[in-house]
Amino acid sequence: MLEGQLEPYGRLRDNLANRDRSLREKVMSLEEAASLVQDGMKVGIGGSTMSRTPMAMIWELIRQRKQRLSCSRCIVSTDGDLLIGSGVSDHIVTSWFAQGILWGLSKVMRHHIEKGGKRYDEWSHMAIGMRFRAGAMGLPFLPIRSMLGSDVLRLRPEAKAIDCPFTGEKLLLVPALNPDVALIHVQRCDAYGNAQIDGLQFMDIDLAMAANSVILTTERIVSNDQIRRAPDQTKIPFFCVDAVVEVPYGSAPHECYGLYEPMMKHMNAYVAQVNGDPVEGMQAYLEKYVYEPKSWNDYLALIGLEEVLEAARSGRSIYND
Amino acid sequence: MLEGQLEPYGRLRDNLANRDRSLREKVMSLEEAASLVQDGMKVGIGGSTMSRTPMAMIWELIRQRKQRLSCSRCIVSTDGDLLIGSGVSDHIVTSWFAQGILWGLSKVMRHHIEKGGKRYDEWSHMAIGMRFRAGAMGLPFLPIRSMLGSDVLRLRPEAKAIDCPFTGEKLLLVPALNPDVALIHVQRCDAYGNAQIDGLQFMDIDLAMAANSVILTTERIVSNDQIRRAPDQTKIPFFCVDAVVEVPYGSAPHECYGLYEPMMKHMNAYVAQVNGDPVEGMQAYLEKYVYEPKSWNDYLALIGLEEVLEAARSGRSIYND
Amino acid sequence: MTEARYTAAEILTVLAARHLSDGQVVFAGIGIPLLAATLAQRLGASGLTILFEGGVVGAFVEPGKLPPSTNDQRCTKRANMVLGSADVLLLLQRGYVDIGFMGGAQIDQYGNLNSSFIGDPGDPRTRLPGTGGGNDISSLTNMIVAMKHEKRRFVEQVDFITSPGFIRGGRTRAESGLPMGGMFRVVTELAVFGFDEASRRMKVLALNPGVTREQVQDNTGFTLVFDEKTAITKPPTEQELSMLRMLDPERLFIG
Amino acid sequence: MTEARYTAAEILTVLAARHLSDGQVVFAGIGIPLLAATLAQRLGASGLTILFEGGVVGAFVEPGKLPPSTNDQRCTKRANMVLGSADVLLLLQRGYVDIGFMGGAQIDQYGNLNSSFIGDPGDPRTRLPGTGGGNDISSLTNMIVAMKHEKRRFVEQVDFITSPGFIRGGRTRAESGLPMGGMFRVVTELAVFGFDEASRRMKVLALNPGVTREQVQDNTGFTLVFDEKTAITKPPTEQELSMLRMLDPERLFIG
Repeated sequence: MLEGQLEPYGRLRDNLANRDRSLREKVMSLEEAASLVQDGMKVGIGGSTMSRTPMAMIWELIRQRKQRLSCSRCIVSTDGDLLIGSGVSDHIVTSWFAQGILWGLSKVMRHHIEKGGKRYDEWSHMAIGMRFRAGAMGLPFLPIRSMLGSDVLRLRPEAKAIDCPFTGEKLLLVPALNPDVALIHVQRCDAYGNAQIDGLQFMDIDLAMAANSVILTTERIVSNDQIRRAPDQTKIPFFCVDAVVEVPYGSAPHECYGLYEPMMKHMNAYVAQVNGDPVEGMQAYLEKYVYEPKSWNDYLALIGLEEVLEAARSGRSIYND
Repeated sequence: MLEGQLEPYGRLRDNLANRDRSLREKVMSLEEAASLVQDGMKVGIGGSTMSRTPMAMIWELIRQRKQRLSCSRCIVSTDGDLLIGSGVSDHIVTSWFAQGILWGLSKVMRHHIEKGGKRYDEWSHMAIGMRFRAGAMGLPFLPIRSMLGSDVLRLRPEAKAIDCPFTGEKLLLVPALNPDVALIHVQRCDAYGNAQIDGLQFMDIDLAMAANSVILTTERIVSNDQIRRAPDQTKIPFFCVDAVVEVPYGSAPHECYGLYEPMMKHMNAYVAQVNGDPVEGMQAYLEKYVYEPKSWNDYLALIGLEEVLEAARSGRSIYND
Repeated sequence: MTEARYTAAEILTVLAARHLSDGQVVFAGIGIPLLAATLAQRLGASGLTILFEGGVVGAFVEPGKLPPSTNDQRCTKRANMVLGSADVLLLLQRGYVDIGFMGGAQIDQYGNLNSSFIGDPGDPRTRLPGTGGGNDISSLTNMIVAMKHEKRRFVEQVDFITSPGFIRGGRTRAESGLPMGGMFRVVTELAVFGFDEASRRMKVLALNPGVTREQVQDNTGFTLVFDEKTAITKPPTEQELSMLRMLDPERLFIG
Repeated sequence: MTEARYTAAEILTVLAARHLSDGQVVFAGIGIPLLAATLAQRLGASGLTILFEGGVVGAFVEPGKLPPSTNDQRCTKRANMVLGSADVLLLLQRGYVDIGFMGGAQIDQYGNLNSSFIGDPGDPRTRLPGTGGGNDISSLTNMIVAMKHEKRRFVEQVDFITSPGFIRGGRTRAESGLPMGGMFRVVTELAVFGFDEASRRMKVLALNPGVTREQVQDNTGFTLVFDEKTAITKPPTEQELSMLRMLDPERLFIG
């Protein structure tokens, strides 16, 4: 099913009816969880820009040499560079795609989109949000009042402008986005997948409800008892989660709210290398940092203990007063 | 503007543009806050059934002899009895209206709706939620997949069935509900109106965002500093709030999550009295418990210290383990 | 039976509980449904996920602390998640729920429920409380209804369709815009009912112990379909009854 | 001026900050807008409510801790509320926001912004990052844009309308389905611009200190409208500049 094309309601319901939604433990390794992602899938990515990116899972998808993933996210940063630069993804659906404002344009994005035959479908930020939300609500679309009049809309015939049947006002209907799988990184969840998210939630809750399966990576796995003591802090319920992987520093070199800030030295070095040569530079980066390390911890060691600790110090400082 | 009729987007935006949305203190007395509610207004009521009902504010509206209020709430309980039984409201918009399952049908509701010329417009529970949500999102409608095929829909020509422009599937569009004023009771907020809600939120967040003004009653007013230390716990932002009133036990005799459970002896006595005679019984109740007390604390004293303390003991027990 | 070992509400609750199985996600209304779902959880289906309309996911209601509505804090004790009440209903629309489980005031041969009006809706004899979440639940998932069996409650055609069953039978439910779900089981103190695959009319699947076909028919306002060999339900066990009574010691819902 | 007291980015930020007033609700993008809004807050408009796209309401960014994007935790320190990123954008649609405040890569005479494509979108010379929240913000509220003044950035017609201004002028914005908001001010290191009430074309409201009409026109790719008596903006004060430099000691955004 192509991105932008709607699954009939019956199929969406059947997919869900066939999922095991029972209260069961689903802890597994990063390798096992990544193997649930199949070539050609529509993949929804949690977090935004450099925050709570499911980087460990993306890293493992690249190691497993996935292909033709169609990846959607509210705002795409280094994650998108790595996904298209590694050949794992050939299609990005988002509202903004670069490395971050500090580094100007992404040469990796430019190379692959302008000349490399990869696609970047642009929607407004709210449109992406409403597409996930429609998917989460079991609806074929949601109306919005933006994108109208712009060329962003002109390139998106998947959306439909209508006259409101109540008021006659012009509205844009954006189609639901129900990814085959969502990759979401959280601060805490239990073995069943009940997840708590501190700070910025981005579009992760709608994304989790919309997706046909969800892989959670988490900084730590806590007991179900702990979750039950504050059920109003649960943001993603266990029954939409299919895999739970404990990966401390699983968003590195990006940030995870309250735990660590972005590892900026590594980011600066990364950008210098891949923007210097978006093909060879990227290849060398992938070799050294993705393919060669024996484990995620080995990758963290390459970033360096000092930088990891400094990121943690500043990350935790949000709670210092 | 009649309930169910849509305000044009321009009017909705103008209403909001003209509100003072600055960061300012807005603490006032129950009397002052209630005086913001004008006869004939569309009033949205927070909480649900016997939980976090803004009872002190309703009590004060009755004391101020408001008239012709059109009141909407997800599920209406004793609050509805009092609103129509006192003559304050002549129109209830909800999905369910009785005192509570323990007491069978509400004779007060039956008397006034069957024979008293008062209106009860019934929508499905989700429809009420989506009407508030559409209002909160600045949209004229939201689609739903329920109510179709039922007689509930037959009595609600305000909703429109359509064929989905994407899939051809049948959908129901329910019109936005933007109350003139929302009455919401919370556990904590600051003097600006940044509100935290523990436990069940019901439809309060959408209601607050949808309404053209919001009156908060709160168990306690905390410092803005406290709010800022955990901004991800703020559920209602200050700029949609117009009045803040500190009223401990402001939901009595209903419950307030984590603080007190319903005061069941009082509820039982109330139901026996008003169901015994929905006119005279109600009048006597109002005289004794609403018109005569000098203050909300006097009303609580009539419920009785022992019952209030017992409700608090059991209310707080939710955190006992 | 020389002496009633259980009340009507008790057998209703026990039989209803037997229709739920471990691993399911059930959206339960207040009263018997809440109690029956909790009973099922305590009798082996510990992985049964109970949802409440107030906004509760994965509830484990405490014995002796039954809530007076599904919007009370008692529903949230030891729950996995608490969310907004529109959002918990949207879980039905998205498809996360296997079974909706409600009580009923009036039902007809196509499983349509009425909880809004007795008599003409324009000038009703009785204004009932209304749908609550009933309309949404019955529109969006498979339903089990537990209700008292009386002739005035089991009618040929309800005065008002609050919560749709199979509307006018056949394919009329799907044609009305409700392609998913539908009435699955009705449990009463007399029998357990299903619905014919084609006509979508109510039929007797099993008689409760000690109940005759005639008794069921006499208490029903329309002609019932009986299979050749109607099953007889096994009576409530001591374990079922004692657990149930432990859950509701004040007999709030079991009468 | 014999010697530049401030950089282009500094005067841009200071002038932009002056357009915000106490009590407003402003939706600010990363970079100069975030910095200018924070500067306004520190210079008297302490009741200015700043919203960020990551999902932040009522932010108070700390001096020296500027975030690298509006999705970073630094944006939330001492904020009044944190919510989902779709929900913070919906505040614009509902109408809670007075001013949208963004940077721009390319702008045209009707205030349309392009941050998507240089050249033909089907075969672009440069694929720019895209709209982010820009399209939503500019579609739904009144806009202030702060940007560098270069001829290639100030063009007669943008290659691609990412964030709509007044589209083709006149009433075309409203006719496109955007009845609210529109471009309000453009602030550059050379001048401050508004838009004609009828034609909706960009016009010069005030020249920055030491800047001539010719300079502005020479750096602009279309013919500008000048009022008879174009005002001269007061230069940045020492207080403005020192506060600004205190906020961005690493000169992350002020160059």
